[in-house]
Amino acid sequence: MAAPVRSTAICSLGAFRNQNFRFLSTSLRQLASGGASGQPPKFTPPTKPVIIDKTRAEVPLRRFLSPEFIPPRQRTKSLKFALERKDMIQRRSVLNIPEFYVGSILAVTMSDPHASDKTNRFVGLCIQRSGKGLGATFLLRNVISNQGVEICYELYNPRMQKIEVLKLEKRLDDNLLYLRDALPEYCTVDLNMKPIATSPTGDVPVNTLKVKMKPKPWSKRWERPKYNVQGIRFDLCLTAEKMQEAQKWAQPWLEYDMLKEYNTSALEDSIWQEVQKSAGK
Amino acid sequence: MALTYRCGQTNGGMALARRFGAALSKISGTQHCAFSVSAAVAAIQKMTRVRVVDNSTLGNTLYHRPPRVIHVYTKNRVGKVGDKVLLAIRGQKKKALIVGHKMPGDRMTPRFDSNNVVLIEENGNPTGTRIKVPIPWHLRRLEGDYSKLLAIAHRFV
Amino acid sequence: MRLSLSTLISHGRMARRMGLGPKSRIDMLRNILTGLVRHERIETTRGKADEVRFYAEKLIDYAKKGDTDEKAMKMACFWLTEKDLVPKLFRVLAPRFENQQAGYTRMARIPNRENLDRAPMAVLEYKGNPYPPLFTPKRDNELTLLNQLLKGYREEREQQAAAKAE
Amino acid sequence: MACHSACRVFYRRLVSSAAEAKMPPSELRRLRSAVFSREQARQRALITRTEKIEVTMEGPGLQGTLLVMNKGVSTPYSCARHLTEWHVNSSALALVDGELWPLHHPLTHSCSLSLLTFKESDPTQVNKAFWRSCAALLGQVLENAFKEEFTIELLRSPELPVISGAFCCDLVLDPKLDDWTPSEETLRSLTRDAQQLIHQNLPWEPLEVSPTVALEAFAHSRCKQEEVEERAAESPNGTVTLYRCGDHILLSGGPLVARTGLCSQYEVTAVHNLDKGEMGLHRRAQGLSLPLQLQAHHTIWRRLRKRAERLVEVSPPPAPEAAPPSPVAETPAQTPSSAPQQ
Repeated sequence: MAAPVRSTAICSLGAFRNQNFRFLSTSLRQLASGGASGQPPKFTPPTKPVIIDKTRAEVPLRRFLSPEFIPPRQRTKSLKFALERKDMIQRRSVLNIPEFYVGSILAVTMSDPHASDKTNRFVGLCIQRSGKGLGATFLLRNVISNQGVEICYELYNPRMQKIEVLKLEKRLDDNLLYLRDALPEYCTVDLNMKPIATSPTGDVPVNTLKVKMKPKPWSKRWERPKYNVQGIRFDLCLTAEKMQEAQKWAQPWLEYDMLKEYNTSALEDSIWQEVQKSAGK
Repeated sequence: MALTYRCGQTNGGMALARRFGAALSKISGTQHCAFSVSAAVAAIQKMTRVRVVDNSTLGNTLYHRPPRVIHVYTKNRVGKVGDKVLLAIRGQKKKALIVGHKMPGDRMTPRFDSNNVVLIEENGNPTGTRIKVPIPWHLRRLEGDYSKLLAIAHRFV
Repeated sequence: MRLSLSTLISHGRMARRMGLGPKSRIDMLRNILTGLVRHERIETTRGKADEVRFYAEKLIDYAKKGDTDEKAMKMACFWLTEKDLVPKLFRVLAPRFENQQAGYTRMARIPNRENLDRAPMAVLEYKGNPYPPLFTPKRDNELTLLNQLLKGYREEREQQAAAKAE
Repeated sequence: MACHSACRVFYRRLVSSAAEAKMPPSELRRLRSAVFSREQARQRALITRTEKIEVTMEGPGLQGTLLVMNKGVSTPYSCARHLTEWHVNSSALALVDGELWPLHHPLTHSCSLSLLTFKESDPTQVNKAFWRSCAALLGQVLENAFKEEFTIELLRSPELPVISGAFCCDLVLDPKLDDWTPSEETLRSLTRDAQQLIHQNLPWEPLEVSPTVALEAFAHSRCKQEEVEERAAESPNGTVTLYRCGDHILLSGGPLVARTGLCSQYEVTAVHNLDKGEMGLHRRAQGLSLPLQLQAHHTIWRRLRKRAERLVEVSPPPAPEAAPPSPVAETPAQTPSSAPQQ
């Protein structure tokens, strides 16, 4: 009872002025589930949801700044980044880009002039996020009829119509490109998958799944310390000697090279403020 | 299984891989090879091994030599989705159409885990009657020439 | 966020190549930095001094976090090859630069080495060391004629401003 | 008291009757210069045989330097010439056994000598001397600036501290020029005259003379004679110091710097009218200058100059300071009478 009531209250208040885009997405999702139960949203008394909303609001929403907002390590005050941020925020006011991470399962609808109904929906596991600013991309992977398919989407491409998060979770690594060399069942996603609701507060669940790999050779030598892969069961595919051998390429001093550090916390805070301010307008 | 292991040790040496390629595919028993030595970015060019994804008998019967591209009908001799190639398959020459490749193309277009081709006759009609894997939507920009081929595809991405 | 070396190169942030490889480079810089922390003023070739300088400044930044900070302690243990210097870093150098935000070191070019290689040399030091100053401090005498004139000018301005405020 | 003032009035009448024979200023200058030269020659002739004195130099980089110089002939300037060109060019004043000494004044005994520049750790004395010299230069310029038919009297000008922003020179012009006010153009031409003198790089030669000689030199100027008497009374050994710069002879209360060339930026900024005194309308010319070693950026200079244009008040402190060191009995009577004049 409480969830649909709350969501409708927020919607009636004008959810587009809400601080968090991600929050908006969850509220819409909950509205959909509420609509499924057959309740008309208009007849909710306004007093009760306010109390519930207050108690819930004590838990702060998860703060999420999309990684493409953080400029790469160069002239951080560049005009280019500022202008791109402006454009990105403008685009976000039209297109709802939810919070998602590498390892989340997404469904993306994009317009396609060649497709039958001019839209193309693809469901897949996000295995990589790259690019900064307006050119940010993410890579979705799925296995359809035993054929691995990957699509690289541009977040701010005008062809993007809708991005849905079907399952919000993180994996052990920030880059799951090794799934190309893993057994196909690890990135097989049902195309008609139903969204799984997650709470907008608290930490994002981390899936500590370790994958089994196909026999070597792989597209990259994932056992090398350079990739620092945690999510592979190396004990099944490599012997201890081989793992030892791979450690020869370790560069333990890189950890101590203070010049290669890029502390973005202060930058992140300022950009967060900027995004909040312009989104609140 | 021992064979697999030895093969993995060679770091994908070309000669050895070529010798064991057919044998391995027999062992693993899957037609779309889990084993490939061509790098992910490699383009479809001459001597690229490809996977035939329709249900024509020519493409689906096992042979000790995998089908290879022996010519690409483009200006720069690099095949992309929608380009016609000439295959050497089961000891004979056969035209085919590329319907997916490993090399990443433009953004928002799919990239496949194998180099997929569909066998076609000289007049552009497909040899098989069904395509087993998804094919990209933007192949439909060639609709006029290959409408029959697109008609037998059961899934698009 | 870490960047690969190639990115550094493409962004004009390439580190100097010295020694027999990246590991050797870091080891060399470690030894020089240890010497710098011990003696507070060292003489070395110009390229190395310039390279060590970045690390010397960053090490102070870490030392300011205090010896209870795990990362700072790890960094200090790595960069100071002689472990008796670790307390010195945290107890002497970090308090010395408490009020400073950056610019803990000073580098001065000195004539080329009299060796066969004639390598360009430099002196690198932590500021506030007990040695005689590298550069003679710039004298700005309050009593010189010009300064006296300016002082009178300022005083008059202040008086006028005060009069205007009233 | 009444008797004293009566005496003064009588004396002044006498002088003014002597000055009736209106000598043109150029003639006056020639006369004074002649007196100065004669006295200088006489003093030089007193030294019959050269005696050697030992001068120990002090200063950065000069420790242990010992110069053997001639007594009564060698000056600190000649000592500097034994050192480097830098010493010659930049030293403004000398310190002989802790006592300020004009650079062109002969040394009289074995001593320790240090040469002062404008960048000493405590340049207060040098600054004072510089300010005094600039005022003297201003007086010289003003005296030469007018046509032959106009008389001009330089009064004893108050010594201003550097911090007041300008040096000044009090003067009384010919009564015919009472309603003359200087224009910008006039000030500029005065500045140009001063610059020419600076360019000539003339030394200020000091000469210690007895008051009689000084009175002779200033026989045609009543106020100068008064000033000579005052200064002779103030000084401990009863002598006055005359300075010659070019053909201009002046009295000074303290040592002047070595040369006119030590000034680099020099500007006559204003001439203000003061009260009407006994001798006519008092005017005060003001200027601003900086030594060669301490140049100011033009924006700074413009601001300082603007400040120097305003009339500087002679603050009371200089008068009490001047009074206490003179323990002579008649000065308290004299200073009150001279103070209202200015």
